[in-house]
Amino acid sequence: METRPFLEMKGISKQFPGVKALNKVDLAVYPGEVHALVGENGAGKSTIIKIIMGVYQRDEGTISLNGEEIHVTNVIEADKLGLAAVYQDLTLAPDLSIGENFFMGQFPRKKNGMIDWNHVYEKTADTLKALNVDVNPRLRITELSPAMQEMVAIAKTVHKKSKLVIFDEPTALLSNEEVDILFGIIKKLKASGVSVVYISHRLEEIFTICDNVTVLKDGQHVKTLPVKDTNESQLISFMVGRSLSDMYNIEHYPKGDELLRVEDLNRGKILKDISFNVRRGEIFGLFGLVGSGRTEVVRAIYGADAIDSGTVYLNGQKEIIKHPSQAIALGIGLLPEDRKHQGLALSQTINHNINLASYKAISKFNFVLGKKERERSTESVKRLRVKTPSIHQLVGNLSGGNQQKVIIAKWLCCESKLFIFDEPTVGIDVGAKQEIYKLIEELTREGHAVILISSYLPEVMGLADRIGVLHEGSMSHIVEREQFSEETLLRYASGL
Amino acid sequence: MKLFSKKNKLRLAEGNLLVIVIILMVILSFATKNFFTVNNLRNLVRQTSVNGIIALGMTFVIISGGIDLSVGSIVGVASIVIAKLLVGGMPIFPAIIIALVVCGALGAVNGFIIQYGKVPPFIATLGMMQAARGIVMLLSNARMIAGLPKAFTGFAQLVFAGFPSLFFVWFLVIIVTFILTTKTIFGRNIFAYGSNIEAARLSGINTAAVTLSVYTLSGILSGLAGILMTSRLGNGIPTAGQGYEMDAIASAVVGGASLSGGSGTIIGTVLGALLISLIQNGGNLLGINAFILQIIVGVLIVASVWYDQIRKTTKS
Amino acid sequence: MKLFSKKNKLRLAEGNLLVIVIILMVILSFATKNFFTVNNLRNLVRQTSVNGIIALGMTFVIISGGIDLSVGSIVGVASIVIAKLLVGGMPIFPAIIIALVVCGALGAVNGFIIQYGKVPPFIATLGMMQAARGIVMLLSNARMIAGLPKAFTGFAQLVFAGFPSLFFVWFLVIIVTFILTTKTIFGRNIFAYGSNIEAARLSGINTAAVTLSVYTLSGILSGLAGILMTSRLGNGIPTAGQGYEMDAIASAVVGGASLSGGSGTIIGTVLGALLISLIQNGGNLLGINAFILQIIVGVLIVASVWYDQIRKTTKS
Amino acid sequence: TTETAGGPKGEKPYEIAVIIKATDSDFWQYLLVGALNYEFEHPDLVNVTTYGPPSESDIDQQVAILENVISTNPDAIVIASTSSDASVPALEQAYDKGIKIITVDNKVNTPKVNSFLATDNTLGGSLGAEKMVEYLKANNISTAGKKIAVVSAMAGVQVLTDRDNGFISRIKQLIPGIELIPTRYVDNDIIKALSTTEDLITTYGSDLIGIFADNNHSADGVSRAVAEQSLSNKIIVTAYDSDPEEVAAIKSGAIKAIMVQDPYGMGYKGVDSAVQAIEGATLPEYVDTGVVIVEKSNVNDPAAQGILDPFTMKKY
Ligand SMILES: Nc1ncnc2c1ncn2[C@@H]1O[C@H](COP(=O)(O)OP(=O)(O)OP(=O)(O)O)[C@@H](O)[C@H]1O
Ligand SMILES: Nc1ncnc2c1ncn2[C@@H]1O[C@H](COP(=O)(O)OP(=O)(O)OP(=O)(O)O)[C@@H](O)[C@H]1O
Ligand SMILES: [Mg+2]
Ligand SMILES: [Mg+2]
Repeated sequence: METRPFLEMKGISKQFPGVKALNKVDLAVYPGEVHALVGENGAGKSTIIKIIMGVYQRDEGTISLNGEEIHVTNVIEADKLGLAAVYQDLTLAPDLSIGENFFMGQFPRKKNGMIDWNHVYEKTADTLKALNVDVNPRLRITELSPAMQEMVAIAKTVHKKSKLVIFDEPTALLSNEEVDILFGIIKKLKASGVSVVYISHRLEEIFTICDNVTVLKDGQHVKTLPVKDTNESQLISFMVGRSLSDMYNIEHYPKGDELLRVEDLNRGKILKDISFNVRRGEIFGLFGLVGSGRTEVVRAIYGADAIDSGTVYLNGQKEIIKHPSQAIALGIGLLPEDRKHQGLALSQTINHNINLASYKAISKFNFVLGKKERERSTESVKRLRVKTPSIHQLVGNLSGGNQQKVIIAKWLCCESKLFIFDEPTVGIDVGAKQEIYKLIEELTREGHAVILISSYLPEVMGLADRIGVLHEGSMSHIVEREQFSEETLLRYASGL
Repeated sequence: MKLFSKKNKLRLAEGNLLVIVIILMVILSFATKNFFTVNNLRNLVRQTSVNGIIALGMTFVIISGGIDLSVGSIVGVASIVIAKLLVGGMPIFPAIIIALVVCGALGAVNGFIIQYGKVPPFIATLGMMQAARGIVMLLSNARMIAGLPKAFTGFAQLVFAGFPSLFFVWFLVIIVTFILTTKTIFGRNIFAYGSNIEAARLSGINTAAVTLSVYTLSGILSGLAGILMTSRLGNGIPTAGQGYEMDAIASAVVGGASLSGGSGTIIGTVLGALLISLIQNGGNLLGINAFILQIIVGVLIVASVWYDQIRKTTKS
Repeated sequence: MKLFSKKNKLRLAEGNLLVIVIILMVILSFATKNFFTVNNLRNLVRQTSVNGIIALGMTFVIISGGIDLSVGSIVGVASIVIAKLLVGGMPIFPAIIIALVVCGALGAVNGFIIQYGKVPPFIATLGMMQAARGIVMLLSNARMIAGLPKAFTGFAQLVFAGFPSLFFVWFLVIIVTFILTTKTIFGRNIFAYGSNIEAARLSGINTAAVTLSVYTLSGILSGLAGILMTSRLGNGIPTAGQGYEMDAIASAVVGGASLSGGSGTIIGTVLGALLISLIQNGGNLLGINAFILQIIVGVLIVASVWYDQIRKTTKS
Repeated sequence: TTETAGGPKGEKPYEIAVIIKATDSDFWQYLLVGALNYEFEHPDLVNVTTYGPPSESDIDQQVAILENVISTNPDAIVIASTSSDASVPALEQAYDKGIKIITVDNKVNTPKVNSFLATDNTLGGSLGAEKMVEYLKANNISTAGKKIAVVSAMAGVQVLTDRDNGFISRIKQLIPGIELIPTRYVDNDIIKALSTTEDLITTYGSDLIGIFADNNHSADGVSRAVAEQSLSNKIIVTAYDSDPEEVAAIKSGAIKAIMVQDPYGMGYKGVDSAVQAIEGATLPEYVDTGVVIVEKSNVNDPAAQGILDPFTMKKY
């Protein structure tokens, strides 16, 4: 490793109205180094990235590249200096093709000044192929799965041949296969002397590919140290300020009667003869590769999508669920995978979102009992420890983990008996994750049932009592806890 | 009371507008000798109430993330239908009910097309704006309908306790819509729907019912405005309401409603409607050239929204 | 040829509309004896070109996720400005340039207010619609301006190679805007901006420049339409263009542009504008009652968008 | 070369197209009654088809309609052209094709017209001024230092401008020291006319002694405001056109005199002239259809009924 860092930030501070997002933070990244940045939700990781890229301007501090101080005021300048970033929120234009997104802002021109479309699509196809991403560059972003969108965003950034590449939570939406592809890419970058900044809430990833790690807490620099000199629990205690016990160590309670039984669920080519049951007090995991149909299974049960055939029994009673309202009335709650687009009314208050699905219970003649509404919200906010100054805060202003808690609170208010969690911990910090796990534990203790979908294998394996493995729309295997092993599950998921 | 800070902030947003309205009123009181007279204030209220009522219906539509361009034509429908019925000898009360039902039905058709045809609200209601006006013209032969009973035309002239009757109707609509938006499940659902329709659906809200009901409500309130206008003018007027959609939308948006849905308040819209009338009334009292006044109206609408944006960003 | 699937799908979307337009033309050819005559087709093209040009400017605005309600008033500005200049003795060419610059500047003001005032496009351009009309009335004293030179008024009557001159201007605008939207960086930036403004910004696109330029372009094209209309009508007309915003928006949306931004095509808008003229033209040839025709226009606008939605959902 | 038309030229019944300025007002509907009555009386002689744009500001739409009508090759066209220049090229083309052209209401700047039937709007306006002065005297209203207002339906419409100018120049002659309040425009909306008049009364109080309203919609609003405040004998209102509300106002005294044209006659005589032209007669270049002044004294005359409401003469 060279002695002079490629990027050096000293004493960086950034104030947002009401929030000191960064307070005198230092960061140094050397050529060929993969530098991890970790911290709780809202610690200021994304803010640092945006300051490097010139999206935000720092209030104080210095940034230098190769020892030379720089003042980047916009993304174009950053690009010219060889800086590139994959941002946390997908920053693709959904109506445009992959190729256009690749070249957005810097289209190649023909001699006559027009865009060279052939070049755009050929180059994009080449890049994608080189990165092992198999997709037609003329497809529009809306036609891609979220994971594929993330891969496109990654490919778009990486192909620029920058000197510093920043990844802000790239794996949140990815499954193992794509994570492997990404790690391959990062290794190549490192080998060619590029500096990499890597942000993730999945700590074991840090130990797989990073050289050094910087921990942030509440906008302040806590520690920078080589990865080999530390371990997960130490990192967690730096991040959270206390040590957490084993993440997945939850109590498994005795199972009660069968609550849900699904028989021969079919929907086009997406779901084929799905059958399984869930008992009270049980955590039923659904595992599969991206696009295997896990989300579709629970949406079908929930009445969010129409099904071709199949029967659903609740408490042994046959039920026909055609609209989410019926599912809710039967005591089913769904925490959807895409919380921004499906889970929350972002421009509304916490108070409104928490009560959204259960106004009937706190109203008289359709008039909402405002006091009860607020009491319930206040209680939920306390119970789930949602970090907010007020229940009248807009949900859009909360950090990801706290948004997730608001959705859970919504279903707690419905007195649901079956909770469906579709990717509940995406983008959530370890502390919040553990709180959600504890909550799941608590739900099962009270005799509720949980269906848990996660692309993150350790999570499903750690929590579930049984796991149904999906492959291309059919549930080939249901594995008991005793038989859990990464290898078996992945094998089943790949259809082998 | 930290828990309530957000609520106060909301009040502040309307407060901005209230400040603008009050400043304008104070200026007018000094600049003209007649602004601050009982008579003129009464006129002001009367002049605002028709647009005021339509704008309240529009507020629901806008909160739901839609837009309703057909309100003006529906005002015309109400005017002709009630006039035809009354002239045909029907008693006042059933005639009013039928006119409101017809207008509500036209609104429901808007909602139906938007919900089931997946036609964008702008286009669905633009089509209705054309079609409903055509129907009005066809029904009335493009002619005014005279000979309405005195009992009906007298209503708009009444003054109770110093306030014109139209004001009471408007006030009643304000109260009802205020309660609907702030106190009922229906109101909560519209906000959720406008903010994120998919999240609303997955939370068990019947989104089709919301779509149908906001447009129906807008139709009914436009109908009510049309009936009041007919009472005031004493005739069924086929051209009634032309161009009113713009005033109604402007009132709601100046009042803080966002065309992307999920926000808007009744009080804001009331103030927005008042502001627009106030500019017109003030301009007339000051004897400003009609064309310059038109320019001022345009500039002030933009300026008030701009000012509100500035306040918003510096506040948060 | 898997690579081209997307492109073909796009063509299909416009194809739907093309099918509708062709069916309507065939019906009219059989139903009337005069539809399929050189003269009538010439009229049709001439009647479409003014709205056609405005709608193309509107298409850029809509692709960017905005809306421009001020186009009609800007048509009026162009008409009065060029008439005043020509009557004042200025040669034709510089007069045209000045009129276009004025209209472009008004469009730029729209863009400025939207970009820097963060005022929603609906409100910013609604204000401009009012203000610009006021300016027109003030400039012209609300009177028609007569006495334009024959060289100017004659232009719109010219026929080259069987096509009316207006058609050539429209055609030129079609070509230029088509190239802009499909082949240039400027055009693609507008799509990116309309689809996801944050993504566009982070990709280094100058979003302020995009905002300013789409509204300026819309202003310039409205100005061009206003100049052509003035040549055709032989007078500077202060009320010129009233209500044109609705036709232009309808043309673009019927042509497949989405009001939420990020999509829209030039060919689609051209077909949309043609469809709207065609209904009007056919209605006149068939001697349909004006009110029934108005109803038909409304219904057909909705129906064509509905049909397109059905095709879209059954296709995918 | 004059093409020979495709239709049954010279064979009965003759195809006659009647194009009005706007479909949205009683006045133009009256014209159609005249034309259609003629058809009813002479079923074997003529076949009348009627056309018109929605509003008088839609000048180019009227030109488009005219062009489309020419495509259908009628034997004659009776047109009330909104603009004196815009329709010239199309009319000349039609004339050259052998279609007979009868213009009514508004003179068109071309000699290629078979006959022109109209009222002199400027003259009508000046009659309004004379009547106002007469009633001011009759009510012992002093004019010294007082003010008179003009409430116009719309800015930028030629005939209205003519009426207003006729009124203004005559009233200045008759009462030399009189102050004219800047003209108010009300978008042809009765309720806006009403509000505007209320504001005028608030502002000028007893200084306001007369109001001239230049069409039926503006007159309806003005008379209602005056009647509501019981100022019928303090503010003298004279106006143009007739509709049921204006007639009622004449009877109640809220309007003192209305200048009524003879749209029925224009329609009836227009078609009749067309028939004569087709049959080869030479027609007078200009026929004055006259203005009738209707006041309380003659409003109940049987002779006035047909003029006030031509629908009473409707035969079909
Ligand atoms: N544009 C903004 N305006 C106001 N506050 C902001 C803005 N962006 C970030 N913040 C606040 O700054 C703090 C740091 O946010 P940042 O996005 O950097 O956190 P993070 O570490 O990336 O968290 P996460 O893990 O959830 O992505 C948070 O409190 C956040 O609410
Ligand atoms: N918006 C969409 N458009 C087209 N196809 C889709 C869409 N969403 C899902 N699919 C397809 O439906 C199938 C099942 O998808 P589903 O989302 O249920 O998978 P999943 O196992 O939940 O994976 P993920 O990790 O993406 O949530 C896949 O073939 C996927 O490609
Ligand atoms: Mg972040
Ligand atoms: Mg999924």
